[in-house]
Amino acid sequence: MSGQLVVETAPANEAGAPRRRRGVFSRLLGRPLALIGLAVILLTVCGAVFAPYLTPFDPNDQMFDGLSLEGAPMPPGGKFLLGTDLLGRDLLTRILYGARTSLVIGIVANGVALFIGSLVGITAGFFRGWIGTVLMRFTDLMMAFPALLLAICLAAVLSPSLWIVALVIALVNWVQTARVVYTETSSLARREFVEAERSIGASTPRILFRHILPHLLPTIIVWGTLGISTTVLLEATLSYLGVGVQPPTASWGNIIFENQTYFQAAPWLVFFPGAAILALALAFNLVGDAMRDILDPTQRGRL
Amino acid sequence: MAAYLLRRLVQAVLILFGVSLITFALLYVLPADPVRQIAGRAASAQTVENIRHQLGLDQPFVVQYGRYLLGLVQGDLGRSYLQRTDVSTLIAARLPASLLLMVGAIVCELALGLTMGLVAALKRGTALDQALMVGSFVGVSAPQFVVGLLLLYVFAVRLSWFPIGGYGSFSHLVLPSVTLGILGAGWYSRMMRSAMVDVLRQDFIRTARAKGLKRATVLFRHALPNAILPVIAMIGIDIGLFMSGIVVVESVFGWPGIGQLAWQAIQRVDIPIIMGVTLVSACAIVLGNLLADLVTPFIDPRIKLQ
Amino acid sequence: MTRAPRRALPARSDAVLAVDGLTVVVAGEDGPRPVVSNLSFQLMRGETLCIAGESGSGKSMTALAIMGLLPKPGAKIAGGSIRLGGSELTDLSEGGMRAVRGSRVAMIFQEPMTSLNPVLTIGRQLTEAIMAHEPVGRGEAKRRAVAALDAVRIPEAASRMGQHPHELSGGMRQRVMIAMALALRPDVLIADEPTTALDVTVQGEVLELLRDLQRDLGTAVILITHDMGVVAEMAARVVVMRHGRMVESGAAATIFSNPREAYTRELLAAVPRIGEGAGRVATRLRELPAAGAARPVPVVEVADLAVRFDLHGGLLGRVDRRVHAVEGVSFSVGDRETLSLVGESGCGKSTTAKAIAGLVPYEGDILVGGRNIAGLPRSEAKALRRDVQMIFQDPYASLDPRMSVGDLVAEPMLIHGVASGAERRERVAGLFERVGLSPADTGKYPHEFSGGQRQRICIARALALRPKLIIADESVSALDVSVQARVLELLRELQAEFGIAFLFISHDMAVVENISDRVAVMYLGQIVETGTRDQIFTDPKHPYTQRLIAAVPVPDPSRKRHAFPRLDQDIPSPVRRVGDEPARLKLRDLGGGHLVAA
Amino acid sequence: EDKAAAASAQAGEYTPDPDAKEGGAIVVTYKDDVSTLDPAIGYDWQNWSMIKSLFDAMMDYVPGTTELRPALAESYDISDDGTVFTFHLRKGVKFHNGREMTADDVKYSLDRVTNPKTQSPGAGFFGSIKGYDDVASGKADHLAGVEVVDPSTVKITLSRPDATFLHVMALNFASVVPHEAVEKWGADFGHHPVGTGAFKLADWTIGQQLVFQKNADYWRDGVPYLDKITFEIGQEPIVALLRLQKGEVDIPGDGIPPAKFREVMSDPEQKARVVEGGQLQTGYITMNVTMPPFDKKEVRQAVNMAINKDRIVQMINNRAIPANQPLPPSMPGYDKSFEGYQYDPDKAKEMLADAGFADGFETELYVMNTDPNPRIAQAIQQDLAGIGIKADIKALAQANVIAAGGAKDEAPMIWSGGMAWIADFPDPSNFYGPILGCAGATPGGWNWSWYCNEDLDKEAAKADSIVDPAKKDERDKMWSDVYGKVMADAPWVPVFNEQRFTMKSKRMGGADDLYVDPVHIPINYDYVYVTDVQ
Ligand SMILES: Nc1ncnc2c1ncn2[C@@H]1O[C@H](COP(=O)(O)OP(=O)(O)OP(=O)(O)O)[C@@H](O)[C@H]1O
Ligand SMILES: Nc1ncnc2c1ncn2[C@@H]1O[C@H](COP(=O)(O)OP(=O)(O)OP(=O)(O)O)[C@@H](O)[C@H]1O
Ligand SMILES: [Mg+2]
Ligand SMILES: [Mg+2]
Repeated sequence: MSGQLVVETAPANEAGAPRRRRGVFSRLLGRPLALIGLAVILLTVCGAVFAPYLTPFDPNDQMFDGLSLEGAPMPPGGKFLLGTDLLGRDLLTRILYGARTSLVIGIVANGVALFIGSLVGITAGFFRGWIGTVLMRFTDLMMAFPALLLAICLAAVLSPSLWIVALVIALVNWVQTARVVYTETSSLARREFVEAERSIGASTPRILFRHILPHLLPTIIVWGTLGISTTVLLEATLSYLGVGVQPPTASWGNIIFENQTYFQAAPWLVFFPGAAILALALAFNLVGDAMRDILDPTQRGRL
Repeated sequence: MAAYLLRRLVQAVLILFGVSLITFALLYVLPADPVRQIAGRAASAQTVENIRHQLGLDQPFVVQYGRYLLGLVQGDLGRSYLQRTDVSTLIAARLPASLLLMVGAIVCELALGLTMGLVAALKRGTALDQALMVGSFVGVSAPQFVVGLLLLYVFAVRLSWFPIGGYGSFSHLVLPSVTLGILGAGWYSRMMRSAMVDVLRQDFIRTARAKGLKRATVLFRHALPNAILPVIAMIGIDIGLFMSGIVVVESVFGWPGIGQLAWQAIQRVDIPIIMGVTLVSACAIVLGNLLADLVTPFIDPRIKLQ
Repeated sequence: MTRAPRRALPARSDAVLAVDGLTVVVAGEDGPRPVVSNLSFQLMRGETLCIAGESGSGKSMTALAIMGLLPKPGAKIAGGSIRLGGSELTDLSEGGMRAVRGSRVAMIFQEPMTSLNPVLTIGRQLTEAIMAHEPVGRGEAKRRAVAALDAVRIPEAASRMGQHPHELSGGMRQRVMIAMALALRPDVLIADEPTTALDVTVQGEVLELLRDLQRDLGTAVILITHDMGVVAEMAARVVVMRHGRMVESGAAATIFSNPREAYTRELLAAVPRIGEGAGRVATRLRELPAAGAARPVPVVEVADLAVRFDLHGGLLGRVDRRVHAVEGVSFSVGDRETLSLVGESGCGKSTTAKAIAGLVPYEGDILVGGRNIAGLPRSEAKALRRDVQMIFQDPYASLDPRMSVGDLVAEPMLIHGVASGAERRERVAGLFERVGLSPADTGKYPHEFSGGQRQRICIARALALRPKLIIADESVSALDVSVQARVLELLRELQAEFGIAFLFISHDMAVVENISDRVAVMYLGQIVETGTRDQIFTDPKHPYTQRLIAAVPVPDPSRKRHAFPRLDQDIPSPVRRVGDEPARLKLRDLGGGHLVAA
Repeated sequence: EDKAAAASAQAGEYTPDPDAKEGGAIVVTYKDDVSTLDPAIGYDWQNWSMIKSLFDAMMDYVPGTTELRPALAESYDISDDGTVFTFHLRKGVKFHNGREMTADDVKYSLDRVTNPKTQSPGAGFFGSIKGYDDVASGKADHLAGVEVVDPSTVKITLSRPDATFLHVMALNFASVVPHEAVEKWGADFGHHPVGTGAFKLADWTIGQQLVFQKNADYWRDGVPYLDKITFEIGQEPIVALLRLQKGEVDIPGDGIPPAKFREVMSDPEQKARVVEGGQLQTGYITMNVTMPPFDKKEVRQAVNMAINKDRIVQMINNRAIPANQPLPPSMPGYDKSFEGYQYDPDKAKEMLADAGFADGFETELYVMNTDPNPRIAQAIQQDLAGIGIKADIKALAQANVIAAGGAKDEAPMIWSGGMAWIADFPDPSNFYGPILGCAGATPGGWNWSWYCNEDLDKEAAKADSIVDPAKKDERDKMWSDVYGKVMADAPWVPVFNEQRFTMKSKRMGGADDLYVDPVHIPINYDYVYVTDVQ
């Protein structure tokens, strides 16, 4: 998309050129907060990818010295940097490996939900008529389901595995986004510049993707970042009910859920994975906020 | 108005029909046999078949669903397999508590979320704004079970300000509402902030200030009603998300609502209860949305129902 | 309260408001940038001071500085003093300012449509202003609010108190704003372009009203405007601003008759005047060859065009009412011709334009280059429509704010596959130059331009496909005179150069008079009078046309109009029940193409 | 007729606590709802002992023990061939509605519980009564084997000798109910129970609480001590414990939550209020003997040797003792000398190799999804991995695991925790029939290892036909043999026997046995008392 843009308009003079040539990414790098966010995301991804090289332990290894003689988990410090869990497994290792699951859920599943929601919302909002009606009635129907119950039923029917869980979460979570995007699209579709685009003969896909979508980005970003924690925790709930990711596969959510009753006896078991979820969500929010500002030309040069 | 209501009600009925059909179908293909649980572990195969037949569970899907619908239109939600009671009785006994909790939670999350959002919008760009943003994410990311227990431990056990769980008086309602509210507050504060930032930029706010109105008047009488619209739409959406929270929070606080009922029913595949709870929540969601839509014209007279 | 003495001494010429060396800075990309520099003026009791100047010259900033309402955190007062009566406003705290605002200095804002809170009733917004400053009860406040509405001649004031802003017309909203400002009888009233966004007829009424009120209450008024006609009509003294500085100040009569500074003269020269516009000669000249040639095929021919919008209601949401936005309009625009469509807000001008541009479904026939669009397959219709381009009413709203202007101008070519890559870029650059913008600006975004520049971007975009007809919908009404003059000049040049025909839509009769070859006057979806420009302006036959022409303020203080004739009733509504079709007007031919409704 | 039987049962009568005080009220909490108090239907953890306090059957147990004693029957006779039981009813026993209980009520109750329309999960226990099959199949309304001899005598004829029948007559399902109340409330009898028990239901707010009131007319003298018991429902165990610590609760019905166990046990003051006792429970892993590779005995034995039971016990905070046979230690017939399979992963590996699985194999381990079961499953998984078996865990809701176990080729391995066999009555036979016998190895059955050994079935039947109490030891020995042979085939890995830890408030009085009563769980409400009444 941006490649085309640059070709089209790269002017031969200097005044306009530097503005365009600086890509979104390099502009992101110019913002300290966004930089922190990017770093956290990068760190998480690296942690997930390189987990085997980062930790000497196996995530599922229930070590003998990981439990006290009375069967209590080890607190953080010493050999086990973040302590051990109730089975004597190294918590840090599990959080690193758990990032793999949680990234799939928080980013892929959440992303798919966001995508479906946006697509449905945009389509319904832009095309009134029967397509819009059918889509919105379907959204209303989906919205009428208590999300958790629907997820449980779906997951139970489809028999649990990581990708099924991701799919179920995506299937359940798109609805709210669709609703919000719908409202916004229908008001955008009535803006005069859309009419102006039509008058010069712009095709519908062009209007949708080049003109309407960019305006929806702030909303989509807000819902997307808030969705990260929500989906990660929903996965945990499903796991807890036995319709999620199966043990011993770690995910940040199920580490919390497995251990939440122990939060007084072993607070680290809840605190660290919780902090990981929070950090990831915040990081995406920081990047998202920055992206929104960067992508919104009207925000430039303002105080 | 009457026409609008009528149309919306017809729509609602259709939606509920859809919900019942989908849920029923999902539960039908669920790999668990409720009859086994009823019959108990000492039952012979014959007894099991006997019970299956009595419950009509040996019939094809269409017949089963048809019978369920027939009961439904007569207000009969069926009988719980395991509790051996009418589902409507069970739900009726627990629904008031859940509704109360829902109201409490909505009040809480609005109070908390709107305040946070308001302050963040007013202090936009400052450290306080950033802190509130982090706070809202903490609210969204914190597992409710832990939050609930923490609140319980601090405010009920240690400080004895509130009873340790239970149901009955206003003081019982506070902690569970707050626990549920903290999550919602995270969402609402984000929405409120952006809506408020938008509204505060509007010309009519400047007009209000030019009249020499008090800051509070400008904020609450002029800005808030304009900013609150997206929030109200959100409440409609929110009710659907409540069920998830209610399950956990009700169990932590021993709140006798339908969340606990649903949880137990899911564990034991008590299909009539799952159906009943789903339908009742669907009703609540549909009504909530309708209510939100009905309220908006009062807040923003430009919006006409059609 | 010292109201009585204040009114008793209108003649004393002591300054009620004194601005001295005021400097306002805003945050720019490279540090603070002054937008008002070292501005000084005095406002005497009961007088009207006009601040005039082009867009962006700092007029509004000055007003906001006086009100203590400069946008935070973007702008602040960097120096100077503002003295109101005995008190220094720049020293006051927010609380102190609050007491001053509304009760001693009131302001009417530039945007009447958005300055009222949409969710509160008129009554509420009025009474709270009164109750905020005076210790009166709700009943008393209500009584005074009704009185204020009566004073601004809102009919049935008492019952309007319960209405919301969207239930009022633009003119009425502006009057409510004035009522709100005057309810507390402030010493100073600042009116920031109170009429720019309004129809000529409504503008006339509002100005009339301000004058009356000033006479009755003795309020000193600062009137901010870029319309020299308004200045001439209202001002006792004038301050001319440019780039944040005062260029010239003095009595209105002196400024108009004997401007000292070059800029002031320029400003005055740019003002279109009925019967003596600069463009008049140019259009005349071009008319001659056209008249001599054989009658060519019109670029666009519209026959019996009707556009109706269905309104749903009733039990089943059936269509029960219709907006008869356009009801049987016929006209044609010939090669290189400019046809102006004039009429009050809501009479169907834009809708007609949209029908021609293919944006709304219509009945009747639209022929482009002699071919009827209605019967054609999609692709051919699209190709034909390339010949018709539109410049929208609001240049800002019609440009996607998230696309760079270079992309916006290149877009039509991209869509229609005209020119590719490098050539397209060259053509964009060429278009930018053609409309008087720097090709260096292609990377900027719409909000980074002034109103006039944005309008030019829209024109460049419309030109990109080299159309045969450009529909210009109120393309200059929102611009200040100097920019307006430049844009009009540009349109004329383009017409001469590319041979484009224009369908020019406007409510500003002076502008229309300057640019058109022929004029059609619309009222309630129908044409009531049409003819050549001279026929319409020198010999208007329909009373509505006459009224429109009379409403135009004349930029000459010596020819101040008095008592603009007010309409005794509101304009009838184009909304009708299904089946209740409006009667079609019959046009009578007066000869020479001059048609008028009976 | 053998009067000795009656006499011996009388011998174990309970001696009341001399310190017991009458009056007072206690609060008991539960997490899950009480579904029904209909004795023919109730089969949950929560309602089991509630029903015991509301209703009585012919027999019950000496408080705190597994020793049978007559209840509504004052005495009974057993025919020599062990097929005819004659119960002589106690006179003057009144239902809560004031009517006197008669032999007709006994017959009515037995007919009712076996009638398929009642949908009783306990109907199968009465399978040995003559005419049961006809009733179960709907051919008859009445059990032919139950006769009312006179208003205070009931004669029950069995179709085969059944040594456990007196235990069956002590089950909740055998409780005597008044027909008029059942007819009055119909399907809602479970919410309006009327029995002869020590307490009567005073109030039931669905989903919130039940209140039991002392039955002043109770036929047993001196008990109950308490005036009132309030059951508060829907309380998270952790919260219940917090409330107990604050003195708001007397008994947390769900016990000490695992998360709090160490905290409680490390505080001497709290620990003093914890009562530990055995439980008639075994946690085991089933291996589906019809699914390869578990159709090979060697593989199953290897698995038995691979599991580190000590570590699993350690992981659940030593709240259990490692097991080596199906029967729990406090069950008659438990073989103390049995050694079972010792933990020996190396040997296990070897055996696996011998069976042709040198590289191990992949399989699935089903488990119920509530803590600590998934954790235990993970520990098992790790042990299996130690000998090369890669087991995927399927943690599912209880109903789904039960369904999977009941399907012949679905679940290769199941960890029984959470759904495990807790004995219905303290008799060794109770661990065999449905869960190890051929009868349970049917689709939908509870024999999840699908182990069916006809010879053992015969031996079991033989043991159960020994009804003479004098031959009890012989019978127990026979059962020990049966279980020994089962373990030789190794369809199960017995992992541990859970210990019960009940906690009580400071003011609760009564012998410790009452708090770990093997049949009244969590406590025997009829005999406990509070010390702080005047
Ligand atoms: N919030 C702001 N932040 C920064 N600069 C601003 C802001 N508002 C206005 N300006 C700049 O201040 C200058 C003066 O603006 P002002 O609104 O006073 O113009 P004006 O004379 O009222 O013009 P118009 O006739 O278009 O209303 C302009 O250059 C404008 O770009
Ligand atoms: N989409 C629509 N649905 C219903 N009514 C409409 C619609 N668009 C325009 N109208 C109505 O049609 C009438 C003509 O509107 P139009 O925009 O053509 O007026 P106009 O002459 O351009 O006025 P202005 O000078 O204010 O631009 C108005 O009464 C307007 O309210
Ligand atoms: Mg201005
Ligand atoms: Mg218009």
